[in-house]
Amino acid sequence: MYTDTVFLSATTTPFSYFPIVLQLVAALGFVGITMLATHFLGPKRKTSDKLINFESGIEQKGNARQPVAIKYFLTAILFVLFDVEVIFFYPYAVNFRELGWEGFVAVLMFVGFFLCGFIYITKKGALKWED
Amino acid sequence: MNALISTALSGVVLMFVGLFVRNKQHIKFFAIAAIIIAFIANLAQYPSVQLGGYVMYGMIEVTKFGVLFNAVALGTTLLYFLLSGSEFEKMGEHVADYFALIFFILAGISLAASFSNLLMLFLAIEIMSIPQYILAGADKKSLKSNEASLKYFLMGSFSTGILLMGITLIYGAAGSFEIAALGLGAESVHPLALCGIILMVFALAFKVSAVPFHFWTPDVYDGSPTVFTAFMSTVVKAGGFVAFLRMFHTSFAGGSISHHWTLILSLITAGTLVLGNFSAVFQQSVKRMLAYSSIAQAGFMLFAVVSLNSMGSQGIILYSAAYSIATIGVFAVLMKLKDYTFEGFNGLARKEPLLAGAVAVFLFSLAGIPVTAGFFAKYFVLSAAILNGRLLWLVVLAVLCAAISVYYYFRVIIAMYFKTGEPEVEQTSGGFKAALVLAIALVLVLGLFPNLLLCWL
Amino acid sequence: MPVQYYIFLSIALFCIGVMGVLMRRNAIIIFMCIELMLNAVNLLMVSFSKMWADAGRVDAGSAQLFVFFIMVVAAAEVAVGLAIITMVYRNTHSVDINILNRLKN
Amino acid sequence: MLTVLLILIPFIAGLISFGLKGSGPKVLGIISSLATVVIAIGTWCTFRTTPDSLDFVADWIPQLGSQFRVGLDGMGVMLCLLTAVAFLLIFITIYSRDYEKPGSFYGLMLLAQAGLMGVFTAYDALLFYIFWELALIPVYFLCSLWGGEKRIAVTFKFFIYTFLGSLLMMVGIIYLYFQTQDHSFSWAAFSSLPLGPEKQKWLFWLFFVAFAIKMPVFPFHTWQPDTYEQSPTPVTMILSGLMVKMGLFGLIRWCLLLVPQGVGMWSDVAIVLCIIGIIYASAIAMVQNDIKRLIAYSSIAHIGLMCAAIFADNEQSLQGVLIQMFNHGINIIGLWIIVDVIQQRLGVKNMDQLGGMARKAPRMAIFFVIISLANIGLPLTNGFIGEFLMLSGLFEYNHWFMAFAGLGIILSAVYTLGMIQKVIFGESNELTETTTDLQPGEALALSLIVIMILVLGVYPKPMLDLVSSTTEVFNKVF
Amino acid sequence: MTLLSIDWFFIIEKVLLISVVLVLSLVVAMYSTWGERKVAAWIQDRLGPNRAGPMGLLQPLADGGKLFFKEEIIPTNSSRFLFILGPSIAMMVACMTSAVIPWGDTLVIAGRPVSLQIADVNIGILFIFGVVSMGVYGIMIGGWASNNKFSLLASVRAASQIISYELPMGLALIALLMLTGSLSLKDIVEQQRHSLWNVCYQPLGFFIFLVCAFAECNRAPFDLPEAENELNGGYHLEYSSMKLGFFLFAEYINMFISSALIATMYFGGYAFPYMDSLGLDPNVVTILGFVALFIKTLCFIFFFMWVRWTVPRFRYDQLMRLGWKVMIPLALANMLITGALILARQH
Repeated sequence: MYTDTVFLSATTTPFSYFPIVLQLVAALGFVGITMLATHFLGPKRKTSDKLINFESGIEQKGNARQPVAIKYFLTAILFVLFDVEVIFFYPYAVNFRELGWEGFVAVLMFVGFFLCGFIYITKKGALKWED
Repeated sequence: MNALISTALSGVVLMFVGLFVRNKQHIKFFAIAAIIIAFIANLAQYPSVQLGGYVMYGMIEVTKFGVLFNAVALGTTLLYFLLSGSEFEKMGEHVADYFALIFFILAGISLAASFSNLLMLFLAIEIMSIPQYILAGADKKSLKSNEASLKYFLMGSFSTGILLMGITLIYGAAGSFEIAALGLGAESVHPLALCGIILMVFALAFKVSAVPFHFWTPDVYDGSPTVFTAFMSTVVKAGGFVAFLRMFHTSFAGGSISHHWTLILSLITAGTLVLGNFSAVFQQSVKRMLAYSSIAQAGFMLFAVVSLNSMGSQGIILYSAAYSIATIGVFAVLMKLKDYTFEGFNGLARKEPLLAGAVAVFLFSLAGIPVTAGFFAKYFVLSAAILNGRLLWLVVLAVLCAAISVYYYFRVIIAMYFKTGEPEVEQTSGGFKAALVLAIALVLVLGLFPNLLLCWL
Repeated sequence: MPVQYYIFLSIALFCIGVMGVLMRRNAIIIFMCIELMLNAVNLLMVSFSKMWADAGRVDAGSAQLFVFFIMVVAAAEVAVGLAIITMVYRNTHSVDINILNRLKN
Repeated sequence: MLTVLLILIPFIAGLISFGLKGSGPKVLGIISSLATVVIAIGTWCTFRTTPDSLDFVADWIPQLGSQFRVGLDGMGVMLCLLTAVAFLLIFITIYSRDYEKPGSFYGLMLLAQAGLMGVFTAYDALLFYIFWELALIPVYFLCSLWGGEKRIAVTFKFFIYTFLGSLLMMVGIIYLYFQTQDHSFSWAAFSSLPLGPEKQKWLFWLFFVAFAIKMPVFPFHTWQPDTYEQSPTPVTMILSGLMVKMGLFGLIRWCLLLVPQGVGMWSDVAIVLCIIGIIYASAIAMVQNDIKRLIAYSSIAHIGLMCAAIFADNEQSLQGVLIQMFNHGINIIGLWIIVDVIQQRLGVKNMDQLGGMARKAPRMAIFFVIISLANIGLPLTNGFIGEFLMLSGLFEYNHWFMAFAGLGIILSAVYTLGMIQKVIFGESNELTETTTDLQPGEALALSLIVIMILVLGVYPKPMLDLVSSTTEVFNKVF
Repeated sequence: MTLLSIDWFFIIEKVLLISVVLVLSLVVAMYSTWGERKVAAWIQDRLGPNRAGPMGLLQPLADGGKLFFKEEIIPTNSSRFLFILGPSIAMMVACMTSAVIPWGDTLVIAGRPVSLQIADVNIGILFIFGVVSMGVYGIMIGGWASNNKFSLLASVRAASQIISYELPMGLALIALLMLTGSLSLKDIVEQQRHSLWNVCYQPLGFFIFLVCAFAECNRAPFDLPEAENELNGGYHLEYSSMKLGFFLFAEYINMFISSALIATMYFGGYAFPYMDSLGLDPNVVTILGFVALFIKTLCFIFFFMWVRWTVPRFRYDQLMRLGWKVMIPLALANMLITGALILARQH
């Protein structure tokens, strides 16, 4: 029994994630039941006016799913790039005491490149929202 | 190593040059200066690696071969800048960015020439590929360019996925990423490793556009802005071959393992030769013809890989130089013309004798006629295959294909010299002409004295 | 769990990705399938890393390092790819690769 | 050093010629070819006394074991002499003509000469290959730029044929290179290779196809009549008089000595091919009306005989071939000069439209008859001795082969005489009435040819002495 | 009790803990709405809810009940499946983040140690990070599915905002990670138990994290996605009944979890001064620790509300500029300085 318990609660095995699975099941159950409940509990008096989109009271014009400003895409793309660069800091941060100053200098170089990219996109106006 | 650092830094610098230099005609000079510096920096490393490779963290091993290949790549890129640098300015506002991307590609190439770890191989291939996707789509308004870019991107990343799967399977079998320490040459080959090697053959064949993984090439090369096609189909392709060669000659050469992939690769080579040449024959546009001819030339370069001996590495250096210089030159002249069909060249010799002469020399070189660099390039790769001993059938096939290649290369020569017409040619500057003469001189000098290049190896 | 499970799962995911690339016509879906392939590789890489670590290889962590690099490169590809797809969409109002055959003729 | 000069003089003159205009190239051509003839005669003299001093070696690509190694044996001296003389004759003949862009025309001609000289002197396989190709390209341009209506397609075919052949030869050269002990391209290293019969069996074909295309031997001949017909006549003279000899020379120097067993194994097949070619070409020549095509086919027939004689594998036939190489070169150039004269004057090539020219152009008629008879190989002309030696050699090898080859000689007499009959004798017509006799340049060239024909026909000893050194080499091999 | 080689006590214990935590977060969220209105009223010198129960304490229950019984409207133009999926994801994500937070030290019940943490995984912070970034899908899908221009714009804004502030947040955490050397939240707390709280070493990091937490929760002054005066109510404009409730609840749960997280990472979590020198029974200390954490969390929740009613909303360009051009460089600098100082002290 003891070995099993250790096995189940050790932080390095996949089984330490088991409670998370439990929680996921619980959360799923909660969300599902609530969704069903609200579906069955509420009244259903549908009219066509009620079911159209609300656009400040005036009639809806065209489809809402039009291309949005390219800025948003750009933000998304930049996020992907910079976020991944940030990910690189994590393994470094875990080991940085062992790596010492040498590693620090390497990371400074990395940050330098990071900043180069950052300054570049700034200068290119990728982050300029005030038009 | 120097080449890698200097090109990567140059790329960053160029990016910023674009931000601070207003006149876009000046950017080219920065690029040329940067590439000259990179060239010199690369050569400066030669004495230190003359006796043995310089290993860095088990990731990179700079060897004489790597330095020499970098010199070739940087040198041909310099020539490319000199010849076509001004074409960049027609591509819109982001001239400096395009130069920067080219430098990043060069960084990838120099990595490809000196990786000693599968991780670096992967990075090299990707650093080479990703900027190309952008360059292919540089002409944002043109649907053809868009399509080229999208197609290249999808196909390129697909092959990356396959390459990665190959690497992973090899890792699963060998437990290491160091190409010198994979130790797969034992008597029996692990099935995972076998699958991995085959996937890698496929993926790299994809990158160097070998049949049957070539289908993206003509469309992409045709659709991309011509100035970038010139670069993508030459220097970058050579970089792919170097990666291919280094990988397979270091890791998969020994013992029984080479039997498994050389057969596949020799079939690929045969297919590439035959299909590339036959398709090129039927093209009406010179640009598209060059696209197919680049497939055909890839077939020859594959000889260097498949024949597994030191002639191969000499051959790949010479072939890269000869092929890149000649193709860059032809493209440079092509860009000065309005009409990219064969008829567009009609009567060029009468109107612009220098341009026509240059194109003729370059095409001779591509066809492998003696006294041009292309002859010795072909000579070396064929020698490599003959030395191998088991590939004589392939050699004979290659010879037949080389004869076919004369057909479509000479169509241009015939159009220029033997037909009459009024080609529309842009005014060319004195600098362009000087660069063209330089290129001709290089082709001829390498054609007479290939050892000027190879004595460094 | 034995490493075979991971191998089979990864290969299955990878094959789904490959099939998707070959059969689907929507550029974004193809792109997603490619990402699926990359992630299958990541999974396999990590499980091999574990396998070799269990077998006593001290440098087995390098495979996890590799995964980091794959993610980075995948991110770079995403950035470029999304930009390209957006560009194509703006010009053609479609991301179906079937209409992209202008170059064929 | 003399040997190098043989290549360098035309090469440099050719390069200079590209920059000249007006009559400059013509003069340069004459001067250069005269100088070359003098040098060639000089090499002959040197060869009689100190043959070794003709060798010249310089480092070229040390890593490959390839050197700039040139030298001359008897055959080489003879062919260089032929080349030098032929070019002089050609330049004299066309001195009165005006070609478009003369600078380029003469430049390319001289470059072709340099290439030919290189081929005949190279003692390094790689060098040989390079000169082999180098001789081809100027000729290609000459044909395509100054040729007839269908020139582009025809010369293109010619180029691709020969290029393919030479690539195969390159494969063979590379293969042999790797067999040598010290990885060298030198002829000495190649010829001393101990190759097994198995290897020789297929190596033979790599070389033979290249040479057979150049000669041309049936069935590789299809490019030839078209090309001869479409090319400008000076180029046709080079093609038929000299470039054909490249094939024969290559066969002797670079095939016979390198893969003797291969030659032995395939000699029957090769001779059969040659004889088919002889009969076939002669038959077509008999029904030809086009005078240029007739001579082209007659050339195929003659070359076929020479090629067959090479394979006959004995000293006699080889001696015949060597002599005949020179004589055929002289004769065929003479014939082409005559044809060129007719074409220049009358603008037709069809023999049906000709006739009775003896009356209007008696000097030309005389020359034509003499040269034609020499071409048939009548005794007392230079053609006789060579053909006799070749046929007797063939007879020694196989009676039947000799019989069929002899049939070729007879047929050649038939169509050549028929040609003379149709062109020179018979009734003159409106067209031939307008003809004029030879101009001084043409007359000079033709009389030089006729002198050589007669002298060599009566006193062939100098030539036989010259080539004896080569045949001695073969005695050692077989 | 071991059956089929599974420790069933362990599972029961965990299930209980999960239930408690989930209920607790829901209750806290519910009463946060009440609290918020009370705080608003207090700051604006009003009364706030006071009808349902004493001091309006039953108000949240009434609101919840109302949401349950409201009519469920799904616009005809919308994508039905995605429309339901959006709020579900938002809620799911909100419920999942609490899994790795150590709510207290270990209790010993009947000789068996029971940890007050649902799962002590060694990558706790990364787990939270990963789960939180899923939250953006809920908003994005909800806004897209509505097929309403305002919703779409709001959701795109929300997505941009959230991902933009994830970067400095991640960087701020890296500095913390350098300090602690572990990604496990339990370890982080245990370290603070015996020394100063992390906020003393990481004041700038704490500040950055706090700002980012505001932005991540779409709380004022970063509540652009639901800026009612320009966007009619934001990404949940088309929602009604409990689906709307989910979006609202998720926001409050997120606020609760962020507060708990800030308390855990920078303010000692369940550790409180002199906890080991009081000489009390370990179980009592654990319970006191839990109370301490809860108080700290409530303080931060109050802080959230205080800010909301004090600081005016940013304009969108200001928000993005703050995120990219101020926060990211600041966070980078913080990280480098932290690293340098630690290394300097080490030698």
